Amino acid sequence: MKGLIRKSLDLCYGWLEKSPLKPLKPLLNAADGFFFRGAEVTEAAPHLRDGINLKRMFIFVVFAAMPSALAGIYLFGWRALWVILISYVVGLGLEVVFAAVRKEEISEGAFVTCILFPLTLPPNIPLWMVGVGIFMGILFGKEVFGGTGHNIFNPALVSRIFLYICFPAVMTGNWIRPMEGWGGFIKYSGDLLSGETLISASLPQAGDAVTAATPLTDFKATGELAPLWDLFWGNVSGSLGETSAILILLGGLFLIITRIADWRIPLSYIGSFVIFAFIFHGINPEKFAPVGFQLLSGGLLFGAFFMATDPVSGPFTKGGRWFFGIICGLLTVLIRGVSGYAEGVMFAILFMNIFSSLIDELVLSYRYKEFRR
Amino acid sequence: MKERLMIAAVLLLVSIASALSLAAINNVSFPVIQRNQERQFKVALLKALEIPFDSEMPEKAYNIQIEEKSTEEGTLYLTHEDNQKDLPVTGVAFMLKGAGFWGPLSLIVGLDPADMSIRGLEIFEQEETPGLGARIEEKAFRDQFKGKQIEKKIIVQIKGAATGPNDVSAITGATITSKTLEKIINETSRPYIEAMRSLNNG
Amino acid sequence: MFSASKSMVKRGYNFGNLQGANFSGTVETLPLPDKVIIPLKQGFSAETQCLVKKGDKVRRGQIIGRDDHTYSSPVHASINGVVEHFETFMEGHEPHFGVVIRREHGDERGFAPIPGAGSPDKTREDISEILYLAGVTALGSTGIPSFHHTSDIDLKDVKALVVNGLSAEPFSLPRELLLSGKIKEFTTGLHLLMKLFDLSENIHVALNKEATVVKELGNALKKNITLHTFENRYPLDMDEVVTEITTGKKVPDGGTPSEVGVVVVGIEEILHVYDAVVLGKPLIDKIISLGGPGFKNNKLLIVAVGTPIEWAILGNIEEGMEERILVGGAMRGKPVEIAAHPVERHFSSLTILEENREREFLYFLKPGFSVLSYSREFLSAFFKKTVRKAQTNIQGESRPCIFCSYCEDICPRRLVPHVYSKMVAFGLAEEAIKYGMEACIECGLCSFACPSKIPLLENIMKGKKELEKRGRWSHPIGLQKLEVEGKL
Amino acid sequence: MAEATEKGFRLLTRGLIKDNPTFRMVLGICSTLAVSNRMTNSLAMSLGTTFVIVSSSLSVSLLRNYIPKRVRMAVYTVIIATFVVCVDLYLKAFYPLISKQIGPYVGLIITNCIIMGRCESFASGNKPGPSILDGLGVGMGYSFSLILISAIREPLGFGTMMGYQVLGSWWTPWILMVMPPGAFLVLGLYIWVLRTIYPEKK
Repeated sequence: MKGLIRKSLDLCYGWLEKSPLKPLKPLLNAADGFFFRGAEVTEAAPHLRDGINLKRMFIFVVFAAMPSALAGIYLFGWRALWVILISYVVGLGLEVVFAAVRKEEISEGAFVTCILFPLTLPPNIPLWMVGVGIFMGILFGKEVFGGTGHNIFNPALVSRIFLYICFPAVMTGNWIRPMEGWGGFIKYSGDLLSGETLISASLPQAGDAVTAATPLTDFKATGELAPLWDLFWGNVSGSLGETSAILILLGGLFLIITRIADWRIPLSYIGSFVIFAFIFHGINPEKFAPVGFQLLSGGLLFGAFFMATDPVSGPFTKGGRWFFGIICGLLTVLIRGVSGYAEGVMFAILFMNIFSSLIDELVLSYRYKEFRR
Repeated sequence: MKERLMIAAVLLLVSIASALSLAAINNVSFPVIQRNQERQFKVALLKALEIPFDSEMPEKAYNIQIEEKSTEEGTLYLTHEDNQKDLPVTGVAFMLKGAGFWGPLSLIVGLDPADMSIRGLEIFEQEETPGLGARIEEKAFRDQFKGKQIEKKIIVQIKGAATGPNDVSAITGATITSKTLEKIINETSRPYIEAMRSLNNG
Repeated sequence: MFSASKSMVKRGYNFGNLQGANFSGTVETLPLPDKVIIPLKQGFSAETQCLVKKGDKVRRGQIIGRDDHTYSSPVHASINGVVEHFETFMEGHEPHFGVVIRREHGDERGFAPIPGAGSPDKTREDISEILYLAGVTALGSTGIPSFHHTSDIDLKDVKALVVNGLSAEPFSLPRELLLSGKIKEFTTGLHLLMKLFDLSENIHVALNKEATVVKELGNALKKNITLHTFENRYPLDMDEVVTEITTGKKVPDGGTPSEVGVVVVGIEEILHVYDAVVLGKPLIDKIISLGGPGFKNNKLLIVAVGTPIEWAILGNIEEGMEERILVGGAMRGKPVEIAAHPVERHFSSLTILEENREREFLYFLKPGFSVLSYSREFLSAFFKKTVRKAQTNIQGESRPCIFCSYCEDICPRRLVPHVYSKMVAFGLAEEAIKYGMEACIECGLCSFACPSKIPLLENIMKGKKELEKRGRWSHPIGLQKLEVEGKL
Repeated sequence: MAEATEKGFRLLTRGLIKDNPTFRMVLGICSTLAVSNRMTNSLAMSLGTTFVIVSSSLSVSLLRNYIPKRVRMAVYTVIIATFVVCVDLYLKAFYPLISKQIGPYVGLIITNCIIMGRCESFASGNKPGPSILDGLGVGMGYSFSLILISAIREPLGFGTMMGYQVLGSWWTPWILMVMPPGAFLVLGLYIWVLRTIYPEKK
């Protein structure tokens, strides 16, 4: 197996050198780098290096998101698989193009973006929209800033907010109820919606899917609360990967144990969210739902564990991370309660992304004040 | 000193020239602009009351068919049977104003005085998000209001289908604009309805 | 100055059970080589005047280089033989002058004793003179002060003495092993030094927590000596750090402990003090450790000073590998360019790593039982007992920084290496001073932990050099400082 | 003569791409972002702005020897404002629908840096002829960029072109393209492409 891949790669290298397809070399390099670790050795002290590398870090985030992705497929039909697949094809394709143009190596960051983004989408989103979203998100969220490591915003959330603003009817107005029995592993839910639908009453219904509002939209419109047990297991309508609290927690814990995500951000985010939700619910229970319901519904857990912990777009100092999480929690409570939007996680995180370098600068200027003479 | 005088003189001359030319242009264009604005309002009003008119000259239909009636609460626009002012009123229209998502939102509501149901709804002025909130201008949405009872609360349903007798389906994704519209209709139409009552009684 | 002494004990990194780090307590003696190269400048010492001519017969222990007028300590011949010729060799960019001596007789271990030595009951002046003549004063990072010019600190300025018994750097000399069976010698040597420094308090001994001799030593030490034990975390064994965690005194940024009146000596140096004063033996034999995966057996070795490195490691190297020979441990060791380079008297360990250029298949999916890693993404993090592989492969690909802040977490000084690295890359080294770059002690953990494989330490050092060039910051230490002050 | 023609031609065309005020100098962005979501609005805005640039360039050029240096900015502003108000009134009188959509931004032509920039850097030191050509060139450049941007934004945002449906009913409008942030994205892409083709001289 190993030898076969090595041989075929070497063959391709030799063949590519002569062929007019030479610009595709980054792709081959990426494949080579995927299968085989680099041969570089340390050049100066320290002579030993940590075993960790970005490839492993990023692939572990994908592993952590796997339970949620599988839950999405189970709950909302295996059409979800298409959504994820399209996201990967378009996102990685764009990454390859930029790597070829910039003559850089392909960075593995897109692997993470391309799995997190589809998990934040409504299950019955038109497939072409997934492609448009990930394209715009990676282009404007990452590549225009210079690629992985230079982006200001979380590219997965940029993709989502692009769709959210462009196609609000699709992104907020139509959801399907989770499936029963064997669920989505054997069932496929059709496209619920074509671009034309103007008024929600006229939504055509297709396949086995039944329309339903998300628990948060429900609360906003009618004040009804979904049962906590359903929210915990994920038996509610919502985005592909956000409904099952238990599986998100599982993935999140995995990220924290492996030290990929800093535990401070989820803890401060969820902690401050719980505290503020409790306070505001006490003040105005009509607008602010009870804490337990709010905690388990919507994208809070997914955002706190997978989106806010993105190291590139968040602050890197410890104090900054605490602050980041706390303000994110407060903003989420406020946006959910006071604004016209039912959900506020995405806005809160993107909003705080803007300030993360400022927060870091403040923390560092305090920490190193002895050096500022 | 001389330089300063020069500056003052040039500034004065330029300003005068500018002011004079603007005044001249304004003189010419002012009546046209005013007529445009009035025509816009009159067209909306005629549409709300479902009165047919010649789109080239809406003033004609307006002058014949509409009676403006100032009351303490505001101006009511009435139409009468056979366009005779002594005959019973067949339609009433009035303008409602409120704050929309981005800017002011005003609309004209036409009523059938017999059962107080809505005859027509016209959006006169709005600055909502194009393609989203601005779709309240679309006919399919406005037509939903026809026949609804203005005295009862009109509910713009955000979630799911409109089922109740006085329910209207919201525009998907434009929750805020839809709810604002509902609020404006339900909250600001009260005085006009009172005025209509007193009109009928009197 | 930047205070972080408390957090420093908790930070850093424990390298755990490294492959090829299992030293046995026994000490072997290397046969004397056919010829030795004795550099006239070894350890903390300026170049000494050569006292021998070509063809001179020299005795083991005879002083062949001495200069009482500069900051230096005498240099001795380490074998009985004839001065064959003189040789200039490069160490870094500096030319060094060495005396080549050819051995004439067999493996003769006898030596010319230091005059006046032979018993522990000596006056301060006597101790100073004996240590100077024995060349022991050239040991330690800034030398051991005496009544001669031997250190950048004056004898009267010494306020504290720290004995560094830690060895957390991979493959560095396992100091606690030196103590087994030598407690008495150690305490005697320590008291000699205390007498020399005229200290009766502020004496600290630092030792690894797990060391077997902790209890024994604790019983042997008098009350005025404080024994500290620490976990085996790199870089606690660096002189600057050990000073801060034992005495609580802040070493100036980029400076040495001597600047705050602290002398730091290793356990091996105390033993040399004992050898010199009680046995009268000059510094001609040195205990060094041979460690790393490149050696068949890791061991402690007594080597005559001046023995070529190739002689010292001969017969102990694993065959058939591309090796990297380092003087010092695996983190801060200096690569040896010429194998004929002599073992100098301040060397304490030789490390051989394998140049690992293997392209492992699907490396990023391996469970990783034997991977050395700061993060917990490998199973080795959960199995403390497994043996970790020491590799020179960077085990990944160079990528842009993703602000994971591993370098910040692991930094013993709570600095932000990735920020400095970026600033230096943008030519803003001045700006990096405002974020504490000068407090860096160059332990190299940031480069070690970086998942993007950025050479952070290299970049920081580049930045410091740039700043020095521009005259914005300089903190010369040791001999360099003396040179700047015009004393050398 | 040929030389003069050539020079005039250069003046006229350099604003199109090489010195395009929007793409190259990133001037006059406010109105560009605001009105370029429909082609008709873009055209109206382009014509209005070009008219103001040309006529204020001409006026400034004519008056260049009489305007005192110290108050030149004030005088330019008065001149520009006069023409802007003319355009505004004209649109209000004869194109009320367009005026309603781009109304506030017509007034903001006054603050468009392109115009002030041309007056200051070119017209104040050149004869009326070249000044007109220069103003026309820059105005064309501005119009060109506006049209290019709206050529993307209108189909994507509304599915229409000049108000006519060009994309079928299957098309889902991209609301972001209707809103000013969409113009940012499109403008950024154009600048990117242009700077890649014509790299900046150093």
